[in-house]
Amino acid sequence: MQFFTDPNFQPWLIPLGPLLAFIIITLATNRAKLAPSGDMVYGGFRPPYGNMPVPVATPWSRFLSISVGLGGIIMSLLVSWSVVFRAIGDHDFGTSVVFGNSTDWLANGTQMLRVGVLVDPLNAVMLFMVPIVVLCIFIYSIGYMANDPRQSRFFALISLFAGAMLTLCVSDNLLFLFVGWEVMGLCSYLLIGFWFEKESAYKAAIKAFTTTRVADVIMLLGIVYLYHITGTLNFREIMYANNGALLEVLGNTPAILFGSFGFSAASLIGVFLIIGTIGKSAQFPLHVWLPDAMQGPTPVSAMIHAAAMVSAGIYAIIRMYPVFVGAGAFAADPHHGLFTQPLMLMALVGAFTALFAATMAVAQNDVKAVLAYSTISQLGFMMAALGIGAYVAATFHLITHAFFKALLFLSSGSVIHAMEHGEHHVHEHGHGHDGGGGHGTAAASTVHEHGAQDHSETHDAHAGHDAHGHGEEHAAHDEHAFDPQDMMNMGGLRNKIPVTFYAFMIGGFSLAGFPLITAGFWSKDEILADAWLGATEGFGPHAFVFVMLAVAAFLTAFYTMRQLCLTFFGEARTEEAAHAGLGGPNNIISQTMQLPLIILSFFAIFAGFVGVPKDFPILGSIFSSGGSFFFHLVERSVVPLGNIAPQHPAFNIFPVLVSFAVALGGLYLGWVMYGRKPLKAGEPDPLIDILGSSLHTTLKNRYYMDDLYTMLFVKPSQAIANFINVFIDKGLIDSILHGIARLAVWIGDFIKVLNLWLIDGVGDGIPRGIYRAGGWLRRTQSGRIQQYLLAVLIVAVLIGLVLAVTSGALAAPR
Amino acid sequence: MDCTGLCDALYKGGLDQGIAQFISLLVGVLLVSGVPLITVILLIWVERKIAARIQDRIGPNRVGPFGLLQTFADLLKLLIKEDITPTAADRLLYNAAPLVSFASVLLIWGVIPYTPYHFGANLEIGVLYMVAVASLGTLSIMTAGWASNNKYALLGAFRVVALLVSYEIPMVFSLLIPVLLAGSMSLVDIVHAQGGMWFGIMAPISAVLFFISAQAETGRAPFDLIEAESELVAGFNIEYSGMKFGMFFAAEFLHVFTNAILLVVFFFGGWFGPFWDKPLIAFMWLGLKASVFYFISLWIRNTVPRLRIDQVMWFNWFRLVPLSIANVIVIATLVKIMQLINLAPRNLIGASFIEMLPLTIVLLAANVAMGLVIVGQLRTTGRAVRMAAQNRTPVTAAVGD
Amino acid sequence: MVPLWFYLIVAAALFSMGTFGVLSRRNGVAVLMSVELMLNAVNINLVAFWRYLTPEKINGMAFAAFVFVVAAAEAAVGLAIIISVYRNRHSVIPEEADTLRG
Amino acid sequence: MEITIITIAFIVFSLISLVGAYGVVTCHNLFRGTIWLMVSLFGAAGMFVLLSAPFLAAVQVLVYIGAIAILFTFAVMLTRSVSNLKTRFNRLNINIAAAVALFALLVVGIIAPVFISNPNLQQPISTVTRTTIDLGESFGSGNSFALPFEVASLLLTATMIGAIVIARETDDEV
Repeated sequence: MQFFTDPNFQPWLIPLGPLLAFIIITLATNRAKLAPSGDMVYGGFRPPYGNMPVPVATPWSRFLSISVGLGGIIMSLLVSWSVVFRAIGDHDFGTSVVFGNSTDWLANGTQMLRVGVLVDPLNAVMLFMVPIVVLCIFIYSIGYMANDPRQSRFFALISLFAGAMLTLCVSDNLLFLFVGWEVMGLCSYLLIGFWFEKESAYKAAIKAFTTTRVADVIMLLGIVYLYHITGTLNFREIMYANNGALLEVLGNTPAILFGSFGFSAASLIGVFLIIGTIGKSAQFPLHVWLPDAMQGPTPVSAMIHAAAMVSAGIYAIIRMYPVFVGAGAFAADPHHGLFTQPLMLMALVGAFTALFAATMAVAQNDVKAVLAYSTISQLGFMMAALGIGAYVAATFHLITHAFFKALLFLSSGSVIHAMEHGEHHVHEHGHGHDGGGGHGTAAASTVHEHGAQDHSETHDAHAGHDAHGHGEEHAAHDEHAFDPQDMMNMGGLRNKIPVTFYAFMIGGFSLAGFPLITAGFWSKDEILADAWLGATEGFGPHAFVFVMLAVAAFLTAFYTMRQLCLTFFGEARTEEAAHAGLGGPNNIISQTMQLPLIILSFFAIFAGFVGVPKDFPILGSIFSSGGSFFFHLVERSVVPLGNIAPQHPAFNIFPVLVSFAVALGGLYLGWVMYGRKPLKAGEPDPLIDILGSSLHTTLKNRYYMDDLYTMLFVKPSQAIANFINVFIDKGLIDSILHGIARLAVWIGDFIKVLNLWLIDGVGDGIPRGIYRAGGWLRRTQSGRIQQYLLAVLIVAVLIGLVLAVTSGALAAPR
Repeated sequence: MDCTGLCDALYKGGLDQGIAQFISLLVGVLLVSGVPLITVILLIWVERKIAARIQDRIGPNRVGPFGLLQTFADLLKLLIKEDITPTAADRLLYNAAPLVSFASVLLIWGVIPYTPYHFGANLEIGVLYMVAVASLGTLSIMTAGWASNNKYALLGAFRVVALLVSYEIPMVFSLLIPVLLAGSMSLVDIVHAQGGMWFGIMAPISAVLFFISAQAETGRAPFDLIEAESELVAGFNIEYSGMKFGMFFAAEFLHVFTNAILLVVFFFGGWFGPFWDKPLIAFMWLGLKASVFYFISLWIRNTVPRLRIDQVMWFNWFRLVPLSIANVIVIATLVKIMQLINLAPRNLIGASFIEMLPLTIVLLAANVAMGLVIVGQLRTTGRAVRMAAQNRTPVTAAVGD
Repeated sequence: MVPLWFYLIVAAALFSMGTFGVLSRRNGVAVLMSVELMLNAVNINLVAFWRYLTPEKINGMAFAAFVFVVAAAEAAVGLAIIISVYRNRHSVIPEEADTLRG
Repeated sequence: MEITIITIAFIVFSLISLVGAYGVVTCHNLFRGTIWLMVSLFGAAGMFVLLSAPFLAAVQVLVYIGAIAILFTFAVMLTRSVSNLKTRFNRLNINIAAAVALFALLVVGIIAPVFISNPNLQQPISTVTRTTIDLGESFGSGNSFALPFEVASLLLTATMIGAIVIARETDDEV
């Protein structure tokens, strides 16, 4: 029992719940009935089913999967929060006290690789954030996937995803972390391609998988190299064991690659790890997969872009931060302008990505695409902050961003849901009620698995509409394709879905960093403050980062406002938008989809106040009179080795003013362009004639990065494959094979000749010999037991005689 | 080996110690085996008297008072008779058989405790010893039947061996009960263990089993198909005459009484009785009880008709053996349980009547239950046999299996 | 007590005699009896060794008891076999039961 | 070594068993052979008594003489082995030679060098021995011989069934 109460062991239990849920759901809910595809609205999309029957989860397995999945994540939520609060309650937590426990894992050669769990301040904040966000996403999924035939699979997969994320959070060594990392990669692949009937979906899935895989391989190289040098992968052993001896070693050994260019082993490993993170957190060269990942269900987008995967990349870097900063000969000191290659790389890449993605986000019309790009740019913020040594600020931003970005995605998801609802409504009105009643089964199933009998009629209607509209959709697919995610089709949703509207607004303002009251403001302000401090001391990278981030923040505020206005304000630009809605204020779908929004809104606002700088006027003395709580907590997660110790930027009015200005300015500009006189239907985006159509299309098409990659990588590899196919395979290898075959035929003929006289001769000779020998031997087989026994006895006596003689018993009886 | 009493005296007298021990042992053996040799002579007279009374005769009354000396006269007659040995007989075995037969009975007396203080040998494995030497009797009869090279004799011998070997099984199983209760195989300990309660009262069924199978061992009626005069003239001892026949005869008589004594020793408290610590009274008690059972045995012999061999075998294999096995299992389980719940004394030697009471009640109840079952079974079988007999179908069909 | 090797000598003699019987007797029953003799010799050795070398253990007696069991089983089955062989071939001479002669 | 009664008894018993054995292997008449077998086994039982294993002695008498020997006599008579014996032995000389060689090897090769010459193997190392009660407990106790005991019981059952099946008349049904 002590196992379940001792905080040293409890971390083991944290990932357990979701993983168990995954296993149980996978094994137990394999019962599905085939139903004609017309019967179901299919998640948020309409895959081209034709009339192919699809497997539909039975009500029982829906109920089971939902309950089991929720149970798993709730269990890990309870366990991890108990651990976290116990940890925070402890005063020297992080300095002298960390919770952890490890056991032997793999024996390689002489030394044993140990696997274990660890809770130090960094994990603690992750463990505070991840389970609650994931729980919200789970609850949300109940409603969002209510009509999806594969709901059980969905819950299984996100349970596995959550389990992997938690594993990554509690692991105490790099390899174990990498395991969780890879499992998350797999889950993201499966979930992005969840609606694999859609070509775009599975293509996006493959894209994400391959892109991240490239990065992961390089990261694995880094891990292997690290292990090769230090002989361990345990974080605390690497970084804190007898204050950084291993770091000294890492810093002093020149790298095997570019060692001559002043690369230390630490820097090389750092670069490798950062490349891994660039892939995982979608930084500049490898960011292309993330916008396409929007093909997955919206909860998945929230999962990947807010709570789990992208933050995992940043988390890994903060985890290994001392390695990047390095020690010994090549040691860096970002606060005094000394940079190692990895830090520089992070600063540049992060800052550039932040702005780059922001610009792209401006021109998108897809609700989720805008959020995707904003995610990329926010991650860029974090990377940049890490690059300039402000890892506490980066962590802070990681947490707040997780909250408000999850909030944004979920509310955008409910917007999409509302739009679809409206769309079905429209179709249903267009064609009356015929065939609307033939879907009792689906309705019943959904009703039962929600256990909400009292809303059955609304729900029934909903299902009916869905089904009907769905059936219609195939008929009318080509005549007009309606995209429920296009903001141009929305507008005026403020009154249709008020809860979603307020949630979206809170999240958006937080993202834009609306001053003083939103979490995003405080975290962004930290980063800017750090950057400004470096810039005032005249360090180039700091200045670069500061400028880029300021502009990016401005754009962020702008497109956030644009999104808000286009979506919620003004008049409904289409009939669908006019009838949008979550199917009634209190049906189970809207409830399960709105509850998480409320929870997350709370965090999106108040999560910021744990990190208010001490000397901020008024608020500082209110919220963190004893110094910023978050700062002091996380700072302890990295042992202050002098050059790593985060600096406490004294309150400086300029960056604050800057962040005030960019936030409010961006918001105001957005309001001016879109809010004051909202877009009418069919009216083009005013941005076009401001930017000029060419630039606008460039941005809209993501700077043609995808086409570039297609040209650079895809086409050549296809060409090479083609070449290999035609020349090498068909020409060379096949001819070789044919030659071998012909040779074999000749040899066969030869052997056949050989057979006739040699083999047959021998083959007949052997039995003949055996026959003769047998004829001679059979005389001994008299069948007379006593003769046999006599032989046995004689032999035994002889053996005994030999033994006696050899043992000298006969020679000299003593 | 200790050397006391007579051995000591001889040793003091200047004999070599080994020889002294040997002589003293020899004397002891003679004394012990003297008792049965003398009793048997009386027993023959007693038996003849009782048989005569049962058959409404007077019995021997001429020689001596009440014909007491009749046996000596017969003995004399047997001794002066001509001793015939068939020419085709196997001489050695033919002559050895009667000796072995008598010795097998006599050897049993070596372990019988006459009084708390007087017994031939207190063997650690007395019961086993007793059974073993009793099995020698089988051998002797076999030998006799075969050696006298006579087909009647051989048939008789076959019957005997079949009968005895079969009936040894229930006997041994029924002897397991006293051993199990007393926790020892020494006859002395077994008798001591019955100070509080006779085993015959605690486990009557095994007493009955032992009595029946002992009766069969002696080859007395209703099991006297060994010397079934009407079928095979006299059985295995047809060729014997003179003193050899007398030995078989004496062995048989003695065996009956020995069985009575063993029954008393195993099940009816041996020499226990009022004032048992006085040797003579103890001996008197033993003899008294023994003669009661001896009388019962004679009674049965003279009143019950002979059974057919197949009936005997069927009764043994299909009734006695299963019953005895079940009996052992039930009683062992009960005793173990009672000991676990501390209602039975761990060691029965010296246990008082009160201590023994609960165990006794439980075992008795179990025995009564089993007895009711087996009696009902036998009754139904008997009815079936009678029905079959009335329908003039061969009885064996109904009885056998 | 007499030295250990007395018993060993007697056992060895018994064993050799049994061996001789097994090897040479024409009659199957006699062969089985000789086997019994050999088993007995083994038993004597077991008990003697137990008594002289490890009297504080129980193994000697226990093994002897098991040898009894085995001997009984062997005798029963062997005799049964002999009887059935006799029934089929009207001979108890193992030398004549040589259907397996090569 | 003074002549104690033990020594006398040992000599007597060993003579009994050896003579019996000789009778077994040489007798013309198989019935006598069985008798001789019993005599020999009886001698062995006496040795068991001398070796302070009275239980084994009693079991020897009971099992061998009481059961096995009777079994043999039955077999002898059923198979009329008595009558149809022409010659007693086959390959007499070589067998005698083999047996004698075996005996010689045993005595000269093992007993003489190991046991006769070894002074501390002459007498029992202790006079206290395990009793029949210990034997019974060891048969009952799980960490001792309980399992072999059960297996032995199983073996006996199997033997009984097997013997019946083998020896029954093959022509009748069931």
